[in-house]
Amino acid sequence: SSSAPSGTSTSASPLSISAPLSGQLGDKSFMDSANDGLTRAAKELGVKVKVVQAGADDAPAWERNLTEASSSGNYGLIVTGGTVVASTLKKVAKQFPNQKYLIFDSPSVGKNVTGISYAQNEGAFLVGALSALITDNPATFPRATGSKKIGVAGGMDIPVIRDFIVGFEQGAKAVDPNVTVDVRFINDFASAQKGYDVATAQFKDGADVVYQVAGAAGLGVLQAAEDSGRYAIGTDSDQNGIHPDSTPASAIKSVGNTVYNGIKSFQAGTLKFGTTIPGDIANSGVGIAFNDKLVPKDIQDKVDALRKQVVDGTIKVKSAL
Amino acid sequence: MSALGDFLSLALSSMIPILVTAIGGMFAERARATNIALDGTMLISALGAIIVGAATGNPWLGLLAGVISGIAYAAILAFAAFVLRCDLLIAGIAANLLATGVTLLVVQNVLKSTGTYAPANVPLIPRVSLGFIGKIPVIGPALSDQSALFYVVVVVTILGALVLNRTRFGVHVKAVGESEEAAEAAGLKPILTRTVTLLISGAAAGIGGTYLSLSSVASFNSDLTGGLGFIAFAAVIFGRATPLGTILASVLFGIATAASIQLQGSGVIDPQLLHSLPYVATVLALAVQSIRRHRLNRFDVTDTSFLPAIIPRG
Amino acid sequence: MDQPLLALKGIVKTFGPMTAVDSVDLEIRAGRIHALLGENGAGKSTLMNCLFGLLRPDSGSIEIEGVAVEVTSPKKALELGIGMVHQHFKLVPSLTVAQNVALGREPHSGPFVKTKEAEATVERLSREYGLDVDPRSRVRSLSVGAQQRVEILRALAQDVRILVLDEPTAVLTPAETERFFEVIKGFAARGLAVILISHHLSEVRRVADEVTVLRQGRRVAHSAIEEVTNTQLAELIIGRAQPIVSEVERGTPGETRLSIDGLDVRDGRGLEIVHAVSFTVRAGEIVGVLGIAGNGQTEMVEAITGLRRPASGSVVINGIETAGEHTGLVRRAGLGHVPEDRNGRGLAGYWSVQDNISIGYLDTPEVGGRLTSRARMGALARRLMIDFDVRANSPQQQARRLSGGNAQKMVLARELSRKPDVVVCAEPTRGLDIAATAAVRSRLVEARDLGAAVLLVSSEIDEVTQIADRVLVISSGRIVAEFDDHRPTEAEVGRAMLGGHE
Amino acid sequence: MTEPQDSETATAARSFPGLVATARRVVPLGLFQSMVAIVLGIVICFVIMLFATADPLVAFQAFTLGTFRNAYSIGSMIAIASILAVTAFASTVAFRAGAFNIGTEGQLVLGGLTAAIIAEKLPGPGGLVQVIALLGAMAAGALWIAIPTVLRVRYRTNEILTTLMANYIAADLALFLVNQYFRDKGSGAVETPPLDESRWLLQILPPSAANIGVVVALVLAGVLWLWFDRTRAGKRAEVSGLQPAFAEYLGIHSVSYLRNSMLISGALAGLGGGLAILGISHAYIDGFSPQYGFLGITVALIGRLRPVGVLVSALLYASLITGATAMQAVSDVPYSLVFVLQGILILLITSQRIGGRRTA
Ligand SMILES: Nc1ncnc2c1ncn2[C@@H]1O[C@H](COP(=O)(O)OP(=O)(O)OP(=O)(O)O)[C@@H](O)[C@H]1O
Ligand SMILES: Nc1ncnc2c1ncn2[C@@H]1O[C@H](COP(=O)(O)OP(=O)(O)OP(=O)(O)O)[C@@H](O)[C@H]1O
Ligand SMILES: [Mg+2]
Ligand SMILES: [Mg+2]
Repeated sequence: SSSAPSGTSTSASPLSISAPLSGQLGDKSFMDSANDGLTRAAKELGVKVKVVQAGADDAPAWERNLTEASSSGNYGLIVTGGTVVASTLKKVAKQFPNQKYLIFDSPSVGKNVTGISYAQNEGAFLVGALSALITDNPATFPRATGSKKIGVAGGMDIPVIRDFIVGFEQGAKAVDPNVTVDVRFINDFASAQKGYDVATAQFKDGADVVYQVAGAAGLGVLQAAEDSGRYAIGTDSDQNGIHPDSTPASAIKSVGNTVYNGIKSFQAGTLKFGTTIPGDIANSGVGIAFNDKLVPKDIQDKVDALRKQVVDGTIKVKSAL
Repeated sequence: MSALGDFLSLALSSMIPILVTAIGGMFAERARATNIALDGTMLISALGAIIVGAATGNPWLGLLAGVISGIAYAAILAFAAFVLRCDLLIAGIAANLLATGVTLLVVQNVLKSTGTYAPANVPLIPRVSLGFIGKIPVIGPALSDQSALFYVVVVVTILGALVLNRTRFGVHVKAVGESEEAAEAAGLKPILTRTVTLLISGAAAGIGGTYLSLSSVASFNSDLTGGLGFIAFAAVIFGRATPLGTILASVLFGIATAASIQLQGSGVIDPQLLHSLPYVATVLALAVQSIRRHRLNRFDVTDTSFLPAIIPRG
Repeated sequence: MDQPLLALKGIVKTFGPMTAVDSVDLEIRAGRIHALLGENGAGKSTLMNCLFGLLRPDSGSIEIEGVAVEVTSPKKALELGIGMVHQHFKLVPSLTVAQNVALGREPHSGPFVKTKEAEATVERLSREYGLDVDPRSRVRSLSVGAQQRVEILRALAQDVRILVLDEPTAVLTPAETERFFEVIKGFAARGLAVILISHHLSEVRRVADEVTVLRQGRRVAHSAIEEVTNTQLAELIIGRAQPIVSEVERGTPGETRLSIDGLDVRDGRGLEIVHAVSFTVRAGEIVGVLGIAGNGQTEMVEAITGLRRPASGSVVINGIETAGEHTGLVRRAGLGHVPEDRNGRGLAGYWSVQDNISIGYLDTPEVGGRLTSRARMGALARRLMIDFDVRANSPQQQARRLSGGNAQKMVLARELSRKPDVVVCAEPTRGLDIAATAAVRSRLVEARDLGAAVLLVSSEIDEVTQIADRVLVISSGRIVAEFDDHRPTEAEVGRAMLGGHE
Repeated sequence: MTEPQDSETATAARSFPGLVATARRVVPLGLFQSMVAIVLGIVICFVIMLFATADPLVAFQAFTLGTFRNAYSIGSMIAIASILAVTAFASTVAFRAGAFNIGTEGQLVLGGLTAAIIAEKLPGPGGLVQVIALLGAMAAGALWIAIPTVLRVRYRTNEILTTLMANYIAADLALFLVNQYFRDKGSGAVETPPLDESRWLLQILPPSAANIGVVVALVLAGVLWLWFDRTRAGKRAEVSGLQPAFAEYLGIHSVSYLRNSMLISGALAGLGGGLAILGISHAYIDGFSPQYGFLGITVALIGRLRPVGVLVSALLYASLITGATAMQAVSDVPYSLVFVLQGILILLITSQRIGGRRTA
């Protein structure tokens, strides 16, 4: 095959980055968020970035694109991401030991790979706690009925989504052990209509709050809360503005920032390969964004108290992974 | 009792896009112009609907655009089949691929939106609250607050049944599908009839597509249909391309989908397996149906043939 | 002489390299019945399809009352007052009689069909012309004769001036034929021009006023019917002196090869359609089963040949009980079968002649063995094509491109050349011309003389009375008469066939 | 236009409803016609690129020739082509027997899963385990089509529908099984643990994915050619699919050919899954199949259900896929254009009008 590239970027020519992704942009989640980070890096750090998309269900294409970029030898750093691509990258990275890689949403998978992982369960823990507070305080939250029932609408029953759910349930129970969590799956990350139907069913069954972890299908969940007169919680990025009356908060995964920071430290020569950068509550890799209009200060404080307990290790959030 | 009503409400709303698309597909199937590009057509018209709906601020214009883009897309299929003379099935497969590509291209390069196009503040097709009818047990919760498209679909369905069984066009469709030669000898133009049925299926899929992108949530991406078009196609075949059969098949799908959502709440069965419920139900119902028919015909051991395009023999 | 109502001038129609119709002229007058004769493949149907707009002629013109017209489609033909009853019915099985008759011209208010009105039209016409059908029944459930009547009604329903009847009597019973001729004489009397295609000279003589003969796509004769004799016509049709049909000797029967005992058969709907039929066929004899179509013959043959499981009774071939067994076993027991449904069962239209012949030989050393050889299959096909006078361009020609007679000879070649002990053939000459019919019949006699037991199931009286050694008459699924000691006359069997109907 | 013999067939169908086979007949295209179609298709692609990108020449060159620019892409192309050929053979076997098995995707997914599990769990020498895993994949594929087969053969249940539904069920079932029992606990994705290298099919052009699966495809093509064109049983199977009523009349047990062909079809689809797992993705990964099964249907039809035709169309289709990869790497042509181009090419290549005779 082709000659192995040199991994060292000389400061003479600008750094070139290739980003073969394991899906298409537009999931309004980590792909889009990562893309923001990459774009910002291109703008602010003067690097050249080439994003290559692929089908979200086309594993062989991820491998082709990764190998294509690696074997070209034109790129100082290759950025990819999504848990699903980790095993593929592991294979490829071994073949090109001199190429450097940055993978987000996964631990490092090789000596020449830096991983960035997110503790999505911790973010979910916080919104779980908030949800329990909402259903317990119908006086403060006029759309709640006090049914002590909350729900999660997951995209598919896959490990990452389970990780969200575990954290969410733990957070809710931490506030009130009597709250029940109604977990349902849309079996689809794309169809907002299906998300709407599933969430509507949950609301009709009494849920006061539904937390969406369903990509684009989650837009349907948010809309269902608006139409059913209840609450929904957004995911990954701040979705509070879409339906400001029914979305009290979003769980945040700041993929863009961490990717940007990763590139920045690579440029500075400080990025450590073979290691994983954790993104958790402690370093704001994950977090919660409140809709101040809906969530009064005292409730926010209660959630924040829990956050501190997670940070200082008093509470250990369970993980499904 | 309200639980039952809620369940029916869910079943109805799951059924809407399937039923209307299937009713259109029924015409094409009946004329032996099998349209397996229903899924792609839904996708194209979902996009057409949301673009126009967002641009004009009028969801009904969106619906119109959805229907028109469905028709236009079906016209492409008809062109491929009857002018380029591609095999209709292959052309259908190609049309489905093309739909994915075209919608992605439009969303990314024209609408400058990454993947999912979800414009803010788009007025949606209204929901109809039924006033006092909503108070009637079971029926009330089932019917009230359905999308206005539900009533459109009901009308389209009745119209479809009427057209197929009562009008000249319906007779012509059946004649063309069953015996092209007989139709030709009677002065009909089979290709024209088939083209029209394809366009009808496009228009109906247009309503189905609009339901997906403009009735509950204004959002679009190229995986939006989640294979609903294929389910509609299945409903056509399952219903043996008759109006009643197609309606029943769509109802079955609606109920099974609703059940797969509602039973998740009980948490006894794995959600993944529950998701298969509509498909398993179809296979079971189909098996029961053919075993019963087999019983009736059990004296006839000679019939080993089958008809790919479904012509009802009853 | 007055102007002809319809004139075809120099019509040419080619299919690829072959010229099916070669500059044919034809003049048709109002009030007359014009017979169009010719062997299978002479181009009769092709010419008529050109007239009816189903085919576009390569050259030539069509004039109606002296005005040149373009018949671009059947619709156009109908508008011009040309109606056609096709050799192969063109009906939609799942629609009702009224829907079929009105197809394309339904009475309507707005988009809706006025079903009542359509049915009334059919009722009126069927009374007027004595064509008895129920407008509400579905065509699928009708007998062939009734389907024929529907075809005619359809042509009549639209004030046609020119009516083309392509072999309309091929599937009719003698009584139906009789009535049918009354009807078309009535048409002529009302001033319609009728074109009648038929292979039965006696019929033609009875109704036609003038005849045109086609041979290999060319017009070879045209005259008033009185001016030609049947012998002359036959010579014109086949292009040479007609072979004298010598009286077929009766065979000398040997041991029993096929014996049927108490056979009951149900049809597709589960109704018993053959009741307690018993008979035997011995080596070296032809047993004819004669009956009007639709009296259970089809199901009986299917039961004997393994295509249908009998409800009860036994079928013994060469001493092996085969009732209810698969066709494979029945064939291995020694059966050769010439099926009634030639194109559906007897051959694969999309296969070559070679494949159609050699598929019957796969288990013989001649082409068989697990691996087949094209060369040996080709050699076999060529040999049998010569032996059985199958005329095709080459062994590679698609079977569906063969004329009816040649297709049937191909089936015979496959079935008889293996010298089966028992031959079952059903309606072996349906739709065949004079020459082909004679050839098929002599093949059957030859097979008998070589020692085969032949069961001939037919609805043609002359066929059975000519070559069968014993005749059984079947009616409503029962054997109602048996002639063992002599060949019955047409009158004798005619009475028996009708007798069963009482 | 009317064809006299056809109408007789139709008459027969009328008097004996359902007796006449209406198996899908695919008309063979001439070589010239195919060439014209491909050239025309490529020209149209270029025209589209003119509008879609700033550097159409670069993109166009990469799309059409990119596959052949280095050993790696050629290898990828071969790897994809061999899977496509195998799944297309699966479709071919079924279609020729008159069974419209459109469930190859589901059979492939379960075949792949089975192969992954066997290869992971079974101890023993690599080569032997690979063979067992592939056999297991075939068994799984055959098993997954067994119910549609029984229903079709015994009760004449429409197999188009049952196999279509079986696809969805298979996807759910695979997800369920992997999640519950076989998941790689160290990964957040739905995937089984990566296979040991001894389980990988021998690679013939490393680092590309090309592997000895291509030999399997070639051998299969040979076997199928022999079977269709040179064996007695193949002849019988053909007539059973083309015209069952004729087959039954000839004493051929058409139903048993139908049954066997469906099972073989399922097994081949399963084999395709096994090859994809052991040869390309080296673990069961959710999404290991970019619709190989469905693409196989298209490839089979484009290849006109002939073994050699299928091989050629598999190569063609695979080079469309790898060409698209190359195109994305060098230009800013949007990913979505690939689908558009594929769709248009399929339409043109299968058109019987383009390059053919004008008349019907
Ligand atoms: N569509 C077609 N393509 C090719 N050849 C055809 C076609 N239609 C008819 N032929 C051929 O043209 C010739 C004339 O056929 P035609 O059906 O007109 O004969 P015919 O006189 O009606 O015979 P029959 O008495 O059997 O009805 C035959 O050799 C037939 O095989
Ligand atoms: N492709 C196939 N599809 C279905 N069934 C097949 C196929 N190939 C073979 N068979 C079955 O295997 C049997 C054995 O095939 P083989 O070629 O040995 O037939 P044969 O020995 O000629 O048959 P017979 O014993 O009936 O003459 C066939 O009868 C058939 O039932
Ligand atoms: Mg004729
Ligand atoms: Mg054998």
